[in-house]
Amino acid sequence: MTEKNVVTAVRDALHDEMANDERIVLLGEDVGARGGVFRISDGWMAEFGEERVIDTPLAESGIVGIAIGMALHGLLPVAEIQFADFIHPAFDQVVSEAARLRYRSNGDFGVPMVIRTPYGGGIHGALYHSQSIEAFYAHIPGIKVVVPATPGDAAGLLRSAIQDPDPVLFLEHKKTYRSIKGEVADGAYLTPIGVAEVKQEGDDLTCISYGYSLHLCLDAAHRLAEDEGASVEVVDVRTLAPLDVDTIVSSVRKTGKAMVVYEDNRTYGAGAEIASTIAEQALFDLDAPILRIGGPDIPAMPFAAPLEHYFMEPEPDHIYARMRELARA
Amino acid sequence: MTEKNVVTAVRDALHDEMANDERIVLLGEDVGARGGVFRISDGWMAEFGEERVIDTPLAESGIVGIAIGMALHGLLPVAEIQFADFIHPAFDQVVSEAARLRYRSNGDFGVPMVIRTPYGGGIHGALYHSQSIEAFYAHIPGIKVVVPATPGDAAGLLRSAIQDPDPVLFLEHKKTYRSIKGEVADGAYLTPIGVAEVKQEGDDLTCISYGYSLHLCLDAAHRLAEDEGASVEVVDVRTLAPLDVDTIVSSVRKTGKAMVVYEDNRTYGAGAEIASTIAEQALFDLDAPILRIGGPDIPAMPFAAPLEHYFMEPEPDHIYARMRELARA
Amino acid sequence: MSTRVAETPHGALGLSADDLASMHRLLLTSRLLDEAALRQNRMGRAPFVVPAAGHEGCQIGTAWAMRRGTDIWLPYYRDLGIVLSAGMTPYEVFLGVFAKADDPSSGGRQMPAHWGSRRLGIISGSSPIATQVPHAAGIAYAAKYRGEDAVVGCWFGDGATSEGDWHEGLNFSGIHRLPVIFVCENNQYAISVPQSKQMAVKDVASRAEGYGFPGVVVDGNDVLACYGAMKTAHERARAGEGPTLIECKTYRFMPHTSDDDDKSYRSRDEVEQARVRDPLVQFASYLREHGLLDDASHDALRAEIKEEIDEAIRAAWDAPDPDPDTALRHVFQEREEEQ
Amino acid sequence: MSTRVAETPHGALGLSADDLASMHRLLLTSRLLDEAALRQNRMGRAPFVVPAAGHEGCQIGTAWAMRRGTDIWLPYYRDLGIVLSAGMTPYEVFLGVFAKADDPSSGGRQMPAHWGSRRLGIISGSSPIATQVPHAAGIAYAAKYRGEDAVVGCWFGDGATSEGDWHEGLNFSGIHRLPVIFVCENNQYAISVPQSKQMAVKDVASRAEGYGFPGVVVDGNDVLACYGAMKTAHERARAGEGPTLIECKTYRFMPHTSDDDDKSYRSRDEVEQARVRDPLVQFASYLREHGLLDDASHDALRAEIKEEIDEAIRAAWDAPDPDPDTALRHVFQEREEEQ
Ligand SMILES: Cc1ncc(C[n+]2csc(CCOP(=O)(O)OP(=O)(O)O)c2C)c(N)n1
Ligand SMILES: Cc1ncc(C[n+]2csc(CCOP(=O)(O)OP(=O)(O)O)c2C)c(N)n1
Ligand SMILES: [Mg+2]
Ligand SMILES: [Mg+2]
Repeated sequence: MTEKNVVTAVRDALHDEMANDERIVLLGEDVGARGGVFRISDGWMAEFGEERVIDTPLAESGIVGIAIGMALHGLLPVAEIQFADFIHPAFDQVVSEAARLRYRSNGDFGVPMVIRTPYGGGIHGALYHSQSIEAFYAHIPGIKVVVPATPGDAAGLLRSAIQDPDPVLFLEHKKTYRSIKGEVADGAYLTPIGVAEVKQEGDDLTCISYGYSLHLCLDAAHRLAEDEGASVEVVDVRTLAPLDVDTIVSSVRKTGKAMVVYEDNRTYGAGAEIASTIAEQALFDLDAPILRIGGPDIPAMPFAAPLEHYFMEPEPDHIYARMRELARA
Repeated sequence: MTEKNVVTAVRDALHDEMANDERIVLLGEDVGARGGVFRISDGWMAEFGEERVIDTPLAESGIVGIAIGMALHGLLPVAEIQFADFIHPAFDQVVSEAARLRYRSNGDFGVPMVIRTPYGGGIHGALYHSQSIEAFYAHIPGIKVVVPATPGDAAGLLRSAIQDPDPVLFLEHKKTYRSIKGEVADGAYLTPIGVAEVKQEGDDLTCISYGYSLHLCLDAAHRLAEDEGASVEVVDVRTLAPLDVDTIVSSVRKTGKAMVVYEDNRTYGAGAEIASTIAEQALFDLDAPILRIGGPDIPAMPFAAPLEHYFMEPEPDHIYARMRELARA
Repeated sequence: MSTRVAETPHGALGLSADDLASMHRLLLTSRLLDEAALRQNRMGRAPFVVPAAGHEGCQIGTAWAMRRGTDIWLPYYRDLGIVLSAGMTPYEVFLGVFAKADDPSSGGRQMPAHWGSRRLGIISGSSPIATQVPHAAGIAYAAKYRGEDAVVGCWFGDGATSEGDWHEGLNFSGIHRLPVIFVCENNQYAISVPQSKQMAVKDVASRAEGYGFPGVVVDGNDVLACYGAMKTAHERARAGEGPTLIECKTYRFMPHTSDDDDKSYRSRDEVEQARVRDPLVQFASYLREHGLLDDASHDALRAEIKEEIDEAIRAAWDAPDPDPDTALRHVFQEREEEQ
Repeated sequence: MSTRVAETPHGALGLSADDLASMHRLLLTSRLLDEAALRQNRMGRAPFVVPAAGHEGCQIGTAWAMRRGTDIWLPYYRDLGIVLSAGMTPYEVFLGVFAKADDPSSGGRQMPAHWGSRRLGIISGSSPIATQVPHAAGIAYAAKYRGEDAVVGCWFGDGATSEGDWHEGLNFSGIHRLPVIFVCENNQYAISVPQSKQMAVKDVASRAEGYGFPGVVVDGNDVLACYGAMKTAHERARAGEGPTLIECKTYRFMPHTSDDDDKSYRSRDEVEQARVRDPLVQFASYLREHGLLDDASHDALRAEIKEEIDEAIRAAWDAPDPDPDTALRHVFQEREEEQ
C-alpha cells in the first residue's frame, strides 16, 4: 500500500503497463518532450523511445483514427486527448469506427484501445477546459466508459481498460488529480470494468455519484452523519457503460431513497439514466421522489471565479442541504 | 388544409420560406443538381440560383462550420446533413461553436441556423443510414432539438426553426417521410418550439413518444382501445430540447401511469431524461413503475431484414403488449 | 551496369503473360459480377447494390502490385475489383449482396459493398466517407513498429479528399514516412457533386506535396499504367521512403448506387463519351495486340466466368439468413472469442 | 504607362510616415501590454495569460492592411496585436485578463485572450483549435453573397493546420474564390510539438496550391514584408480573385501560456537566437534609418504607452466582477434582445 494522488496513480499504472508490454504505445499532443500537460508521461519518450511515445499533430480525429488502425494491427494504443473538451472532433471516429468495428464485422475485428482524457471543472478551466463529456459516450453501444474517482480505482481500472479487448474511454476528473489522495495497493491488480462500489454503507438513503462529485457526496454524507446521525449509503458508479444496475438497485431497495449527483449539465445527463433505471426497477421501494442533482444547463463553467463557483455550487451547501432534506423526508 | 406526407410538408415549408426571405440559403451534399437524395430541393438550384442552393464538398464539419459563419454574417443558413449518421464529424462545430457562441460572447453573437437531417431506421438503411442521434444533441445546452412526427408539425416547426435566433437541429424521421400523411394547414403558420402536444387524450395511462415511434404508440393505443376499451393518452414530445416538462408531468399526474417509447438505443437515450423527470416530479402520482421502451443497445439497425426487424420489434407486438400490461397493472 | 530493355510495356513492368491473363480474368469477373448484381437488384432480390463499372482498370491495376497475405487492404464501397484481387470470391460477394449469415464482411449486418475480412487482410469498412484514411496510417505505423514488411493500400473517391479525416491521415503518414499508398479513384463526381464543386484544383495529386510525399496522376483506364504507378509506390513504401498518393482518373458508368438516378446531374452524352475509354475494352485490345487474346479465348473466358457467377448467385441465394437472435451479439468481445 | 518608383520600401507599399508611427505604437503597445499581463499573472492577480511576444511583427504587419469597420477579423488566442489593431483598447484587454463583467469578449466567461466584439467585427473565438477557419469561409461567403466589400482575415498557428477543419475551410474558400485571407503565424511549435512532428514539409504555404490559390511565405519579423503580403492578398480578395494563404515565419519568445514551462522542450539558446530577430527591434531600426525615430522620441513613446497600460490595469482591476446570478443568461436569445 502506498498513498498517492489520482494523477500519480494513473501515471504509475500506465508506466508499469508500458514497461511490461511492448504492444502498448502512447499517442497524443505534447505527450513526448513535454511529458503531457499534466506531466503524466514525463521522461517516457527517453525511457520508451519515440516510437512508443508519439507526439501527434494537432488533430484529434486523426489521433483516434490512427489509434484504431494501430489496434487493428496488433498494438494496444493508449490515445491521450489533452482535454476532454477537445475530443469532439473525434466523435465520428469513436461512434462510427471504434465502437462499431466489432459489431459491423460480426466479431471479425476488435479494437483494443484506450482513450484517456482529463475532464471536469472547478479548476478555473473556463468553457473549454471544464466539460463533462461522459453522457455523450455512455450512450454509444460498443465502447466502455470508465469514471474512476479514487487513486486506487484509477490504477486498477486503467489496467483493466488497457487489457480490455474493446475500446474504453477512460475519464480522469482533473479536480481529483491532486486533491484526492488514497491508499493504492501494490502490484498490478485489476479493478473490474462494469462494477460499482459501495464506498460507504448506510441505511437511510442511497447517494449515487462518480468522479469528483462522489467526493462532494462523501463529504456531505459524513457531515450529515455528524450533524444528524443520518446514515447515507454512497455508491460510486465507477463505470457508466456498462452500468452496474444491480448494485445501484439493491442499495436503493435497501434504503428506500435515492439521490443521483453529477457535475455534467443536468438535462439528458448520465444521472437521467441512473434515476430512470431506479424508477423502473425499484419504484415501489421508494419512500420519496428520486432526487437528481446535476450541473446547470449552461455550456460549461465560465472562467470568472464567481461564475465558476455558481456552476459548482449554485446554492450554498447545495448537495448537503438537499441530502438532508431527502434524509428527513 | 391539404393532405401531405412528411417529406412534402418539409419541402413546401422550406420552399416557401426560401421564396420569402433572401437571407435563407441551403447548403449540403447533393442539394443542388440532384435536389437532395430525398428530392427535397429538386429544381431549386435553377429557381433560387447556385448562390442560394449550395452543393458543398463532402465535409460535414465544414458544412456546419461554414453555416455558422454565414449565420454570423447576416444569412439564415439551412444546412442539410445527408443522413444523420454523417453528422458526427461535425460534432465539435455543433457543441463547441454553434451552441456556445451566444453564451461565450455574453450575448454579443447569435447563430440563427438550422441543421436539417433525416434520421431513424426501418428503411433498410443498415448501420449507417438508420441511426437516431437526438440524445447526443439534446444534452448540449445552447441548441434546440426538434423531432416532428406529423406533416403539420414538420411544416410548422421547420418555419419556427428557421425564424429562431438560435441554432436548431431539425430531425426528420425517414420512415415518416412517405408513410405518414396528414392534413396540413395552409399559410405560413408557426408551431412553437418547446411545446409538446397531446395527440390523443386518455385516462388510463400516458404514453410519451416522438418521431416514428409516436405512430407505433398511436396504433397500439387505438388497438388497445378497441380490444380492451383502455384509454391511453399519447403525448408527442415534438421538441426534445427544450423539453416541455409541464405537459408531460400533467398528463402523468392525471393518468397515474407512464410509458416512454423511443427507437434510439435505450441506455442513456432521450427517454431516460423523460422517465427520470417523471420520477422526480410525479412519483407519488404513479400507480405503476415507469415503463421505458427503447431500441436495443447495439450500434444500429443491421441490414439483413431479420436483423433489422429484430431491432424495430424485438418481441412480437412489443409496444402493444407492454402497453396492455401497463394498462392492466 | 547493363539495362535490359523489355520488349513489351508489360514486360518492362515485370509482368508475364500469365499475370496479364489473371488480371484480365479479374477485370472480367468484376464487370460481369457487377452487372449480375445490378440485375439481381432490378429483379427485386437485392435491395441495394453499388456499381463498380468503369473503375475496374484502376482497381485491378493498383491491386495487382499488392501481395495477398502480407499487405493490408482498406477499400471503399466501390472497390469490388480490389476485394476480388484480395481474394474474395464471387460467392462471398453475393453472400453480402443477399445479406446472408455467412457473408464474410459482416454476416449481413452492413449494406452490401461494405467489405471486410480479417483472413484476407481487408479491413472492415463503414459508410462514413474517409474514416479509413487514419486507420490506414495507424496500421502502417503498427506494421513499421513491428518491423513487418507489410504495405498498406487505401482506396477512396474524389469526394473523400474533402473530409478532415483525409487530411489528418495523409499528414500523419507523411510525417512518419509510413508504408502506405493512398489511391484516389477520381471519377469526377461525389454522387452528383462535380469535381469543380469539390475542389478548386485539377488534380487531387497536387495535394501530396503539402504532405511531403509524391503525388502521381495516372490514367485510370490504363490498367498497366495504374499497375506501374502502384508498383513504384509499393517499392518506395517497402524501402522506407514513405507514402505515395496516386490519383487515377476514372469514370463511373452507372448511377452512384441502385438508389441513385444520375440523369439529374450528368448528360447521357457525357457517360457515352466515357464509355469509349472503357478500361476493359482497352485492356482486351492490348492483349489482342500482343497476341494474348482472340475472340474464341475471350468468349470462352466470359462464359466460364458467367457460369461461376451464376453458380455463386444460386448458392448464395440459398444460403441461410442471419438468425434474428444473433442481433445482440458482438457488441463487445464474447467470452468464447478470448485469445 | 509611367511607373513612379517610391524612394523608400514603405513608400513603395504606400505607407506614410504617419502610418509607420501608428504601426510602431501598436507594436510597442502589444509588447508592453503583454509583459504587463504576464507580470499581473506572476503577481497572482491574473490566473492565466497567453503571451504574444515575438508575434507582433506578423500580427501588426498583416492587420495593417485590414480596414476597421469594413473587414472581419477572426484572430486566435495569441493575437493580441491583431485585436489591438482592430480597435480593442488596453483597458478592454485587461477587463478580459481580470475576467470582469465588462470584458467585451465574454464578460469574463472565457479565458483571457479569447477575443470577440461584434462592434469591432472581431468574431468571438473559442479554445478548440482551427474551428474558426470554416467560420471565416462562411462569413466570406455571406459577404460576397450580400455584395459587400468586406474582406475576412483569419489567423492561426502552425499546429492549427493539422486539424480537419483547417482543410475543410480552405478547400471551400478556394472553390468559391472567397474574399478571405488565411494567415499562419508559424512559430515552429504547437505547445511543445515541433514543426517536424506537425507536418512533413518546410512551408505550410506549400499547401495552398492544393486548394487552388496562392501561398506566400514571409518573414514574420519583418513588419513591412508582412504588410506587403497582406496588402496584395487584400487586393486579390477585393478584386474577386479569391483567397491567399500567408505563412509568417515567427517565434514565440515566452512559454505557450502562463501554465507552460517551455524549458522542457526547447533550449534557452534557441530562444535567445530567436530574440536576436525581434520584430520590434528591427522595426525600430528601420524607423531610425529613415529618420523617423530617435532615442528621445522612442523613450517618450514607451513612457506614454506604459502610463496608458498602467492606467488600464488600475481601472480594469477596479471594475466589477460578473454577478453570479448572470451565469444562466444568454444560453439562448433573451426576449429583450430580440430584433
Ligand atoms: C461522412 C459521409 N458523408 C456523406 C455520405 C453520403 N455519401 C455516400 S457516397 C458519397 C459520395 C462519395 O463520392 P466519392 O468519394 O467521389 O466516391 P465515388 O462514390 O464517386 O466513388 C456521399 C456524399 C457518406 N457516406 N459519409
Ligand atoms: C482541438 C484542440 N486540441 C488541443 C488543444 C490544446 N492546445 C491549445 S494551444 C495548442 C497548440 C497550438 O499550436 P499552434 O496552432 O501552432 O499555435 P501557437 O500556440 O503556437 O501560437 C494546443 C495543442 C486545443 N486548444 N484545441
Ligand atoms: Mg467520385
Ligand atoms: Mg505554433
